[in-house]
Amino acid sequence: MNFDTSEEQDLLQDTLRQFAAQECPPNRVRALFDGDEALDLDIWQKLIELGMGGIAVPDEYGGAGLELLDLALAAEVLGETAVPCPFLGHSLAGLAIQLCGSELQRKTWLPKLASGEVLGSVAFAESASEDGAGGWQPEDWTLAAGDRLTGTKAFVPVGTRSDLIVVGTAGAGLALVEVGAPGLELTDAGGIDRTRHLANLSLRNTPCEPLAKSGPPVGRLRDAALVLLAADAFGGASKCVSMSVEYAKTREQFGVTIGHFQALKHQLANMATEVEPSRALYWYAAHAYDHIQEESERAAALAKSHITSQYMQVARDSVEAHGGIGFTWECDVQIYFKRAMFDRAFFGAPAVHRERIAQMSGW
Amino acid sequence: MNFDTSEEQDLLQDTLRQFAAQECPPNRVRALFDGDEALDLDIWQKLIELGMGGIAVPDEYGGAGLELLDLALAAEVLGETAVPCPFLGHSLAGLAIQLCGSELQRKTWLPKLASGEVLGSVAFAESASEDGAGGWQPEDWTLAAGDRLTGTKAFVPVGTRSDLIVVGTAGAGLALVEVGAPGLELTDAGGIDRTRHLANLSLRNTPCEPLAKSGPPVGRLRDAALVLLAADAFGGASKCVSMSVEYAKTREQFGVTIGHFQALKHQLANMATEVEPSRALYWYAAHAYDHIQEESERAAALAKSHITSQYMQVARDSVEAHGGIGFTWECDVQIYFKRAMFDRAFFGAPAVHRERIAQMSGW
Amino acid sequence: MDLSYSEQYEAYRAEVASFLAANWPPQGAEQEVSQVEQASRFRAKAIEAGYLARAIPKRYGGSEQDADVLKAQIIREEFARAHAPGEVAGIGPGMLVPTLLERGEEWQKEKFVGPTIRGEIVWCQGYSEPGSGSDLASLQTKAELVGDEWVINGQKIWTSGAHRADYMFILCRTEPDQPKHAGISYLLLDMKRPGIEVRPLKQMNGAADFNEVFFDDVRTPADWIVGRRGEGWLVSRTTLKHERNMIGNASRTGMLLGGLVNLARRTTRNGKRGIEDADVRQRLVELEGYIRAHEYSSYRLLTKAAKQQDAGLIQMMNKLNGTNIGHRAAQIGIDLLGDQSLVAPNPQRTVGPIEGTAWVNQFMWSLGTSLAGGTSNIQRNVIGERGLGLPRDEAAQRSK
Amino acid sequence: MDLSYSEQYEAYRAEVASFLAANWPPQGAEQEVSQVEQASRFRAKAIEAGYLARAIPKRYGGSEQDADVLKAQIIREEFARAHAPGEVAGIGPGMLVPTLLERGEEWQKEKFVGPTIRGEIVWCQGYSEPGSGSDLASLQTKAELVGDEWVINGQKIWTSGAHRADYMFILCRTEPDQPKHAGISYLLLDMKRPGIEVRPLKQMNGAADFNEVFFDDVRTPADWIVGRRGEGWLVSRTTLKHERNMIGNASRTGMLLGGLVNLARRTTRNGKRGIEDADVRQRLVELEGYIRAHEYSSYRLLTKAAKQQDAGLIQMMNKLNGTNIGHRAAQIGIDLLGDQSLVAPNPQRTVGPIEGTAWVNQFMWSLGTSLAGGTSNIQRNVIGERGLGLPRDEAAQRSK
Repeated sequence: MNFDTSEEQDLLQDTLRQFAAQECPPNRVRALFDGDEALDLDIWQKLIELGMGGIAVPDEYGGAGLELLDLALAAEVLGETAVPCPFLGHSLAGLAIQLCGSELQRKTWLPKLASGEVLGSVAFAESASEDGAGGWQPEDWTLAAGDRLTGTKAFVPVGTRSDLIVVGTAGAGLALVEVGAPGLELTDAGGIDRTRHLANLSLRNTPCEPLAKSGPPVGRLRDAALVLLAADAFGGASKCVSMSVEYAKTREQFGVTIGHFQALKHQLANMATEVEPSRALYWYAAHAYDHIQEESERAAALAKSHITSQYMQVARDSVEAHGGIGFTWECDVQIYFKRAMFDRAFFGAPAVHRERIAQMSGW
Repeated sequence: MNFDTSEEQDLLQDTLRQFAAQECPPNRVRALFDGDEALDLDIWQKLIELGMGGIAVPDEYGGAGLELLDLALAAEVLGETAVPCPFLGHSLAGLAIQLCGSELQRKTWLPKLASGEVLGSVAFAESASEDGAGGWQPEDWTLAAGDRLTGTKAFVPVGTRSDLIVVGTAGAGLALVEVGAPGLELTDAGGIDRTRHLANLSLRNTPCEPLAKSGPPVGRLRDAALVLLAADAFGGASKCVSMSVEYAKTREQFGVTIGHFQALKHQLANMATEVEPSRALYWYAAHAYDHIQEESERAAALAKSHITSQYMQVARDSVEAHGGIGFTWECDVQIYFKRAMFDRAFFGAPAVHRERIAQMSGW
Repeated sequence: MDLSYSEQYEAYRAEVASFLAANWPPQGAEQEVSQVEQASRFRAKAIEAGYLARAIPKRYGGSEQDADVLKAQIIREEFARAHAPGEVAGIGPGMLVPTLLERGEEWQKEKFVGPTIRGEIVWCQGYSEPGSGSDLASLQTKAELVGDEWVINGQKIWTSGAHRADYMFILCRTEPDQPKHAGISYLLLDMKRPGIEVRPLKQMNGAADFNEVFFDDVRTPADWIVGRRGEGWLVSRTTLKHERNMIGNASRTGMLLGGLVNLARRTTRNGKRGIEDADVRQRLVELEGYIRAHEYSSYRLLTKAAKQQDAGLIQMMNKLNGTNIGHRAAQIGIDLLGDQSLVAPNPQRTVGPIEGTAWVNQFMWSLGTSLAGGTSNIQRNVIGERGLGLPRDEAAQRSK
Repeated sequence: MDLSYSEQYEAYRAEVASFLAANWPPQGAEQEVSQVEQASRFRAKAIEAGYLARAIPKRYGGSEQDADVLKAQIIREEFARAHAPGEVAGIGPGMLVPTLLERGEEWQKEKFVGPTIRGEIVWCQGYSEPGSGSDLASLQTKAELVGDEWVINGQKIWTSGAHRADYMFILCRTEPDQPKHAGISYLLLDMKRPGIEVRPLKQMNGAADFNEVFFDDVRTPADWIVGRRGEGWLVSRTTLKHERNMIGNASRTGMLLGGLVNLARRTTRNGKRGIEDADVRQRLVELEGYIRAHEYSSYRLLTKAAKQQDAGLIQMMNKLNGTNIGHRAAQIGIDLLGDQSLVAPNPQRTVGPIEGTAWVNQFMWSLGTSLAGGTSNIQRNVIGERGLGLPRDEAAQRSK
């Protein structure tokens, strides 16, 4: 019984934190947030050099052969540091091929994804639905499968700069499309979270390569996505707490730092108490994905719905804890606020997953 | 435009407050709460002398001929002072006869109710349902109407000491039964709120007198009940706030009164901010009942669901604001806590009325 | 209790309505001039008729009517119904004018009040500073009297509309040796003076409603001071009272509910329309309870004002209540929106009911209102201390 | 990360299981004795086998095993599975014994530890006073050394189990001239001494789990003191640490969810079973998020303890978290109960899942847990100051 990260895992997180501090500190994040580029190639290349392209890709395909937990631990730090990068879509593309690809497909693509030669992403939702459910679930995809695809997909992370996109198809299937293929068009849709640009994907009779397996493995892919979003949200929520605490220790009013004021102190204590226990919730979801498969689907949905809700609330609380400055574009809180909106809505809003859990529980 | 109480109404409330301070101060309330008697005749007789038996009974039948608003203002003070008395059931019995009785029935009973010669109550719910909806609504009554009644009713306020009980019957009808009639049996069921004992009523082929009108006027009776419960809840919730504030001004810890601690100060400010605006909500509901009939049903349900929810929460907050002592039987907070449980569940829990409002809104 | 108006007032309402029928919208030749000019000419007539600028003496351009909040309410209602231009909005008429009338010199009233209430000149407010938010009295922007001019140096922040304003009323430290509250003066300043730099302050929703304003040896005449030297803190209290009233307005909260219901009708949730979901229904009605309580409380406030009585607690809670309702509504909105919250909103606030991705904007704006005009924690201090009589905060007390 | 146990530990688990199979439940003649006697005999064997009283030296009646939280956890799990008597519960073994082992005199350990861990003597705790709750160090109950005895006068409150206890460990003011924290001593007291009056303190739910205890010239021997005169505050800190651990237990919160689901299956809401209502479903899953986060965090705590590392923040939050979950569950419970909440509950706490009107009781009990062992506001101070490093509270600081 050891419910804690290993030394190697701590090292992974420390390395990423150091990387962020040196290569992408807050002023760089702000500059990228304000810029129009969906991808900073320099940062991504350095992340690739750190092995972020293939943490969970098996060794035989050039990855580190680690587990979803390790991928999630990386996601936590990226959520905490808000480093703008295509980690989410790229990781999911790799997982998709690993879970559903034939041996040939794995051999073809996984080494290229791990090495960063190819930038991957995923395209599931078919249009901006208003309810936060539409199109995130394999059973909702309607794009006809086959060797050629025609239709549209929305919310493709860093889509305009990707090389390979895993598209969800009807009947819980997946297909690969390569950017540059005839009839494929990607347009930057911007989106609320400017550290993770979203694109619209349009396909007109575009040649594609269906992945070998469909059905349950695609459900696994969804679960992995939920865990990574939960981990990102935990990192971001923790950061919101620590930013607010730091601000309370430095900002002075009435001749003392505002952290002296008990009302604010208790608000900060409540925020911390809301967030910190969730570390174990996302750890457990990742661990269940890797080792306790019968609990995996439920644990992933619970972690995603719970932690992304908390992140949103804590981001709001952080704005208030920062006073007027918290409401400005210049304050880093707004970046986390919008990452929280992304984590919350991407792959389905909390209410959707809560209802799924109720159904899984047989209620 | 005058959304405020009149001088006469202020006098009514002041008189009742003075009465409570002199005749039924907190130590008397506690003694009655701990005792086994469902009714303190002395207190009730004095309330009758103050006119509490017939505030809303028309002058021609010996009452004061005032409006539901005036009755609600009295209910607020009784809620605030927690005076154990049969005001609620008695008032509703009077309203029932006024709304649904024939001229003869009014002439027969209203003067006796106004003068206190007869103590009235109401019997609607047919058994302890678990959902808080069962039997409070006229359309849910199943007891067959006719000249004789057979069946059981639950939750009859101060039932064991009442003389005349208005019973809800199938088809949204009402019937009077007199205590002492053959086949009628009342047993004290105690209940959570020992300032308002509840009884179970059992009828076996008991002669009764159906009231002349059924249907919509019975709906009016329900609306009046909801307003009176909301008013009682507002009075009780306000008292919870003021008790907690007073405690914070006197209780010392760490060498100062605990009201110095900003966290508690803000908790108390939040409690007050939760409660005080609701005064206008119950006023409006009472005023709508009296003068804006098209809004009356909705306003009554809104006031009841909103204010009784708040009362329950504020009573919980008051326990916490009083620290350990707040959790004891000796502390008055527990009396209000249990009155809040009564107001919340009696005539239907908040969720029931919120759903009714959603339906009335055409949602 | 009576929510209708007496016969006398209904007669007054008819009078207002017939004035409006005759004068708005403009007829014939009046339609040829610009909209701004139309509004300006209409307001002149409305002032003459005693319907606008009622609290302002005639000699300063007002209509000098007896205070009557019910008449004022009737005028607001009828003007709104006719879509006619009402009182000029903004902090000039809302905050500066009452302050000048109470504390200003005669020449100041003559020079500034008329043009301000007619909308000919626009004001901004120089209060908050980067280091002085909740603790406003610690402000550091200096003004020194050099010859016959004040020389201002320092920085203000959260200055709404500074880029459009003609003048600023500004709090400056003029008596550095005095205790902090006694060292402040209330000055007036022409925004065209050299040395003023206005930088827009972008908000989290992308809009820029506020500014930073920098002062580098900015000069204003010695007699452009309201009240005496060192009295600025007291003078500003007159004004703040008005600001709090402006922010705690119940009409916007009412619109939130309608917007949410529309949103819930259009969106789906777990396979049903949002409005059919029991969770959504319960939360909407719960919100409605808060909104109606707030709305009906404004009738109480109106009645108390008409009777010239202090409304007590409920007045102090007005802003916090509005803020809380905004938060609650925003939470429901974001829960209904789902995917649409991935899309960046149009940063402009809408005037009418909020629709579609404007909810994303509202989700952020609801935080702005909790910060403007005193944070919620400051409001709670006021309610706890002045409203409930709890002991004063030691830190805040010590610094006074 | 590995939620299973290593082979070595699984072997240990098998060992424990076979011990239990051989010794519990009692067989043959053992079944003839009383249940108390059965448990007592079983515990003696378990101590001898090294499964109970592991941290206690053999010379005081323990089994003196190396600290190993995983073995301890395995023992708890296996004993619970076999329904076998585990460690004697209560504040004697939980709080007094660790304190005595750390700070007690040799003769005190010899006299008290063995009988306490075997359940032969029962303790109560004399800490809180009517005027000293959160500010415990302001306590006023006096003890004066007269000859070879302490003479105790004063009053304690919230004394759980005082009517059943054989002994009390009590904090008394013995050095009235010292600053408040330095004037306190930690004494032991035989509850059969004359001058002690125990009055049950009835709770809002009708039960009486606590007492007031009055002391009128109550005597205890001079050497029944733990630590030196004036060191009582420090001595008591050892103990309080253990109390906080005891209260923040995750297992009870897990049972709340099952109870609520059962309740939601049996009750109806707006014409459907509660469990089918979207609002109820959302709230139950939301609660489950908090419960699982709390439960899995206890694995983190266990792991940190096994590694002898400080668990930091999560440890400090344990109690507040449990309290918050209790509140949240109680709200759902009362919303599901409806009419049944008009009925007075049975004031006794149930051990298993909560059913029916026991929810009314739980609705009140959930408040009790936020008050016992430090109120939630005190917990927030600790989290804010010790956990987040925010500045200390001035009032509390000044009084130290």
